[in-house]
Amino acid sequence: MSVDWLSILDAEGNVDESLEPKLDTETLEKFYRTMVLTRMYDDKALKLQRQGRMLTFGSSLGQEATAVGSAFAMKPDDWFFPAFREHGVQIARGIPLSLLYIYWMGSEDANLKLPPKNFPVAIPVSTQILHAVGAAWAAKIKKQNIASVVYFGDGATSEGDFHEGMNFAGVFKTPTVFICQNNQYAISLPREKQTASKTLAQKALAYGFEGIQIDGNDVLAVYSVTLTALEKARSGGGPTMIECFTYRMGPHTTSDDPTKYRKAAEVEEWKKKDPIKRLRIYLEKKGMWDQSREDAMIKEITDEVEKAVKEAESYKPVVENMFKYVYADKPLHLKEQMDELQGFISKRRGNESG
Amino acid sequence: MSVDWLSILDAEGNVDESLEPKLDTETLEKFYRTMVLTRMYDDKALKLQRQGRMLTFGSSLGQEATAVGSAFAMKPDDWFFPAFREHGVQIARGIPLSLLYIYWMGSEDANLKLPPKNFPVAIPVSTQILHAVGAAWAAKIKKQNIASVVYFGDGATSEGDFHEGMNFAGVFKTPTVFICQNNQYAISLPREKQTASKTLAQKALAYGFEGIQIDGNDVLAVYSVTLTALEKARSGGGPTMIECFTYRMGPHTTSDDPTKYRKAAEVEEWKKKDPIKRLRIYLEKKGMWDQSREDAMIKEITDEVEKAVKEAESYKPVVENMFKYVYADKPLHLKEQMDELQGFISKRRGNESG
Amino acid sequence: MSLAKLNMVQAINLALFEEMEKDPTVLVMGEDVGVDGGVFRVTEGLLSKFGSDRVIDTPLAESGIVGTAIGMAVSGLKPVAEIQFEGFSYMTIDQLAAHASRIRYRSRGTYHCPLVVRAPYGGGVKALEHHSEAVATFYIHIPGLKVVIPSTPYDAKGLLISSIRDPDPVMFFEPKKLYRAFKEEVPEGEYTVPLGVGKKITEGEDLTLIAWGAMVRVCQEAMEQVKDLNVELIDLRTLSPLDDKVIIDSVKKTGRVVIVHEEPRTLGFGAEIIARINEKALLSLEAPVKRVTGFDVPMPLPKLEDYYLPNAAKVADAIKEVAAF
Amino acid sequence: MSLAKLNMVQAINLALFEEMEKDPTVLVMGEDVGVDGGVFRVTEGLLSKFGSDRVIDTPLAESGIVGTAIGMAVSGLKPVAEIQFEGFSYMTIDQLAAHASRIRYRSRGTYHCPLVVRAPYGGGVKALEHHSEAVATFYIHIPGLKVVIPSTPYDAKGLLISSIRDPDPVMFFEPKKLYRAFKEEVPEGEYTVPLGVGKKITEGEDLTLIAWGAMVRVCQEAMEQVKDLNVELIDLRTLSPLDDKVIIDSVKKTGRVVIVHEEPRTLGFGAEIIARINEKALLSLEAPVKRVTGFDVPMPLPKLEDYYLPNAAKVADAIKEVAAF
Ligand SMILES: Cc1ncc(C[n+]2csc(CCOP(=O)(O)OP(=O)(O)O)c2C)c(N)n1
Ligand SMILES: Cc1ncc(C[n+]2csc(CCOP(=O)(O)OP(=O)(O)O)c2C)c(N)n1
Ligand SMILES: [Mg+2]
Ligand SMILES: [Mg+2]
Repeated sequence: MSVDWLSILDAEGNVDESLEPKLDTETLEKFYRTMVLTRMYDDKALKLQRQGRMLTFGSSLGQEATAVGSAFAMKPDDWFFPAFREHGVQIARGIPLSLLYIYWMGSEDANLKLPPKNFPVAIPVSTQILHAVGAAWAAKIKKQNIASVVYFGDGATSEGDFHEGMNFAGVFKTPTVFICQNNQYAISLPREKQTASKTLAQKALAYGFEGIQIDGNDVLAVYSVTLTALEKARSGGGPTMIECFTYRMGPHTTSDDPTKYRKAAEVEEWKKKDPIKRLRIYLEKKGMWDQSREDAMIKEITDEVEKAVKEAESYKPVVENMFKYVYADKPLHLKEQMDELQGFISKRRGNESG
Repeated sequence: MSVDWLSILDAEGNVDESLEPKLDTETLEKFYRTMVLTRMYDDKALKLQRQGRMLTFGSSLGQEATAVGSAFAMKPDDWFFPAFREHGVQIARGIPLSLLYIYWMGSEDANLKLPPKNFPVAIPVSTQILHAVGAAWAAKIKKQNIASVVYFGDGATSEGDFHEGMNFAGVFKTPTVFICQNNQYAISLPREKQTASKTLAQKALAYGFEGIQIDGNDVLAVYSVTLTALEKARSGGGPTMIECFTYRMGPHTTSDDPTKYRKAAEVEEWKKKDPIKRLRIYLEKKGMWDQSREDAMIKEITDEVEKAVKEAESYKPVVENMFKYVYADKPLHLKEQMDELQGFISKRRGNESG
Repeated sequence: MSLAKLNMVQAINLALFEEMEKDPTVLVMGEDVGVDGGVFRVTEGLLSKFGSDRVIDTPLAESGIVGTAIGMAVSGLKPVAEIQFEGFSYMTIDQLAAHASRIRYRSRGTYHCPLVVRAPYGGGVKALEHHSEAVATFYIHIPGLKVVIPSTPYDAKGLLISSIRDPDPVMFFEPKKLYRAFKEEVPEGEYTVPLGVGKKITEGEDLTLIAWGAMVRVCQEAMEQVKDLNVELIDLRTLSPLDDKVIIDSVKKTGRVVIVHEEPRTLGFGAEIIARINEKALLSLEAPVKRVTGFDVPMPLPKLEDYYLPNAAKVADAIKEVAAF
Repeated sequence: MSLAKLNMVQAINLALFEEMEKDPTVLVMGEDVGVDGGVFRVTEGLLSKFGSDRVIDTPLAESGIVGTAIGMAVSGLKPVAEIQFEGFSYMTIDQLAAHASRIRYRSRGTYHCPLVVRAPYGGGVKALEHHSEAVATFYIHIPGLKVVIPSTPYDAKGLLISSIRDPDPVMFFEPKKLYRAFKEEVPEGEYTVPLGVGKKITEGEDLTLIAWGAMVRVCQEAMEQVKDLNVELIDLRTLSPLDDKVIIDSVKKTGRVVIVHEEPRTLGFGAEIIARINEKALLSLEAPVKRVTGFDVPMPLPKLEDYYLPNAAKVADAIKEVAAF
């Protein structure tokens, strides 16, 4: 029993040619652009949060390769089950930025227009793993040729639902790809205190399927391994767990102060391994990228982000939706309670205008 | 990463002398007697159940070596956390037979006199694992030189609490010995459908500690391995998981019909591996046992069991205990409810006599 | 449509059978539901008819069963998940409260969760610990779930069919005490009993007696002991969402109410019924509403369970007391 | 005994600090409670003072935290386990309902379980999903647990000390809305506020207003808007076991009641209070008891939470309505 390690593109932008996936310019540029867009989306969210225009927000700074590499390995018809830090996947999967902002500004109405096969954010850690296994299982039962991809952190591997989900996937050989974003921390708890297991990938052995550990800051490795795992899944080969070894460069969320539990030097070390920087060097070496294209792209993305924020901030949540989406049909007591609230609101309005 | 397999005394009573534990006659006879007592206790319980004198009962027929071998490796001061099939452990640990029968006749009052360091039966599968880890952890924190032993089945390894308990034990290096009685079935579900993991013991690797698979019908192997694991635990070496490979010879419980899900031939195969028979051969070969001693012992145990049943059946549960042991002090509403019940009872009594 | 005398186990089995035959997206999953046919034989015969993709023996993991069933439900299947005993349903509360009940809400209708969770519940069968509890409160209090409890074979079949067809998650608790207690005529083939509608079992002017599940039978026995009173017996059948109307109309007529349930008294469903009566018919009350319930203690092992559970004598006493108030 | 102006976070921190200093068996465990000092800073400073054997950063596993704490508690330690947010307490219900609450009962007093589970709860702080729920019902309905909710820094300290010393398991829910809302004088050193005893905050003859936790402040604001009425405000402080007496005595005097809670209405604790009033003081009621509560919908995300939560205006309306009945 053992687990492998894979990396293709190192921190200096050097590539292992024997493993290099054959991707055309357009695709590589799309990887790069989406990673930068994710970072700028994130950055804007942090600023909005500091100005009180958003909820608590968990940035994915430093984890863009894991998100984008895996997302582009999926097909639109594959299921996607996020935790709460999968902004890059959501963006790559085509969920409009404005909807992401509406959600993090505090409204479920963001999901009114969720594109198919994308599940909403799951806040309780690891609970979404079971849904992903169930969706994959359903696909298998229905003989659909699709897979299901679920994301979770290093911390999530300690929860019972992780275990139960992995075990069901192993027993029923569901077409599920488990992507563990091992960003080295669960809030303040370092990975070594989360479990005494040497790697997280080896946990898959307890469920009778393959686990692999890869450089999560290497978008080419993430893409290649996810692609292989998805093909295996779709062709009846069962599940795979991919441990993406990466780092959360920012605080856990905007409420967190990471200086309490980790050293600046550690963060500096990881800065050198930045996933975006190494992809840019790779593109430049291939003659696909230069500063002027970079400048043009940054300007374009800046506008895109600003436009999305404006759209999001102009959205007015609908009070009735609080009652409308509890059941398919509103039962009597909810009708009464909605009337009660509307009575209160219109009375107040009357008071205010009167 | 790998897991070992251990057996010392084979099905024909042959011993691997290089591994044979040095046990004196008295100890070996105690092993043997306790295994037979367990079987006769069990057998009586099944008869009582068929006569409507007991609740649903899960016999441990065929698993006596696992129970007794491990129990005698423990010290009285070690913690013991059972599931519900650990009759042999309970007997070896000195819990009076009569109390065991009182419990399975349907009264918690059995536990009024539970000897120390023995926990009551846990019905919800795998939940007791966490308690065992907590008790071991407490011992470690209090710098007590004791360990904690927890029993569970193959089915229990699928539950979230198994995972969380194993993980805590690994992280905090708690002095816990996990004894998995792999009796090949969880009610009707065969072991291979419970998990795709090749062995159960290898699940320990996911938590960073040692797992070992042993012949669970070999009382010498069970004893030796448990002893080693306990010494390791007490001396700061952390937890061990022991998978005892055994077989549930009877139905799951008295409500179960195993012919629905397993073949008679399979049961016959396992009959040949009977743990009591092989120990008897071993004792006979050593000149420690013969038919006349056997007859005397059976007679003695028969009396012991009958006496315990008589005692148990004469026990009258105390209605007030239903209210007395909810909290240390009875709150007002429970006083009121107890009065309500007592009012009802005495009114009925009045009606009946009047 | 042919009729057969069936007990509740058979009626539920028939409902599953017929719905699975009619709708290929319906499937059954849980511990021992396949090869073994379920520990109460409720799913017997389904595996050989529908195969192991639709009658699934799962590993031993309740959160896993419900959580994966949620994933199936959002992908267009209609899983009927069995939790082997009510006392192991606690392990499913997180998946139900955090997910099943909120998927429609959180996703604003993009997804919904047509899941049924079946579990036997309740006492009176001399079972082990955690095999006799009544646990409805936990699920009634979770917005977005429905909670259904049948009291007869006929209703069991009709309510289960409605539950399977319901687009939202339904907890379907089966009174194991009544599994084989009696038979009644149950039509073969399609019929439904609607969710959210209580049933008046008897009409009466003197007192309203409210129960569900196994306690309906207990109430019927009690009524034998107070024949001089005209008791209106209501079987709620669906606890969530509650059919206030059948209760309120009755209370307005009788002014006197006894509620019977197995659950512990504090925050048992009786409390909510009293609150609704208070809100909608307080002025009609001629006596305090009386609760005959399990006590606020853990469900005891069988030697004391008869003391714990409501029985006909206790209910009759309560009826007399309230009537005489 | 010196006094300091403390907010609720500081008062709870002080209670933990003092109890840990006094009693070496008390320990704190949970996610991020050690190095980080807790996501709300409630356990700040404890690790450096008491070391990592007594201030334990656990892996991310709620059932694991409570389950291992149970094992510690039965071995003579007094764990204070933190669940980071109320919305993740669902994962602990099985260990609480099946074990913590039953160990004394099942073992007939051979073992008991002096465990405290602390969790922040409730809305009004614009938090993420599952970070704003009020979940008391689940725990009140479990016999063998106690449920405590403070509304002031002074009570928080005194109630937490009583909870830690209590030989039985206590759920200690902290209204996060009030964590830093105000300061009051909190004595250093030993004092306790007893469990199971509610507190009359104001005396009044016109109407009884019942609340706990964050809703106490809302009620106080509401009373500013109905100054012409003499409202008797009761802070229950312990929800289980309930101090009926303070309620019943008050109702017998006022005859009119408003109950305010964040929980969804159906089977929120208001239902049980109404049931108790019905049982013990029905004839004193001059109007239906009114519930001002969260609606029977999942707690919405922040943009709508102000619509969901009871507020002073809603409570004032209810008071006027009941007073005028
Ligand atoms: C069940 C549950 N417990 C606790 C929390 C609070 N919480 C939010 S994120 C987090 C840490 C998650 O760590 P990890 O799984 O490594 O993901 P990361 O945040 O590093 O992406 C915790 C404890 C939660 N959301 N859900
Ligand atoms: C949480 C839980 N789920 C379901 C059950 C019902 N049940 C009792 S024993 C059992 C099978 C247990 O299998 P295993 O762990 O292998 O132990 P064994 O019975 O074989 O000794 C089941 C499903 C239970 N007691 N607890
Ligand atoms: Mg992490
Ligand atoms: Mg087994």
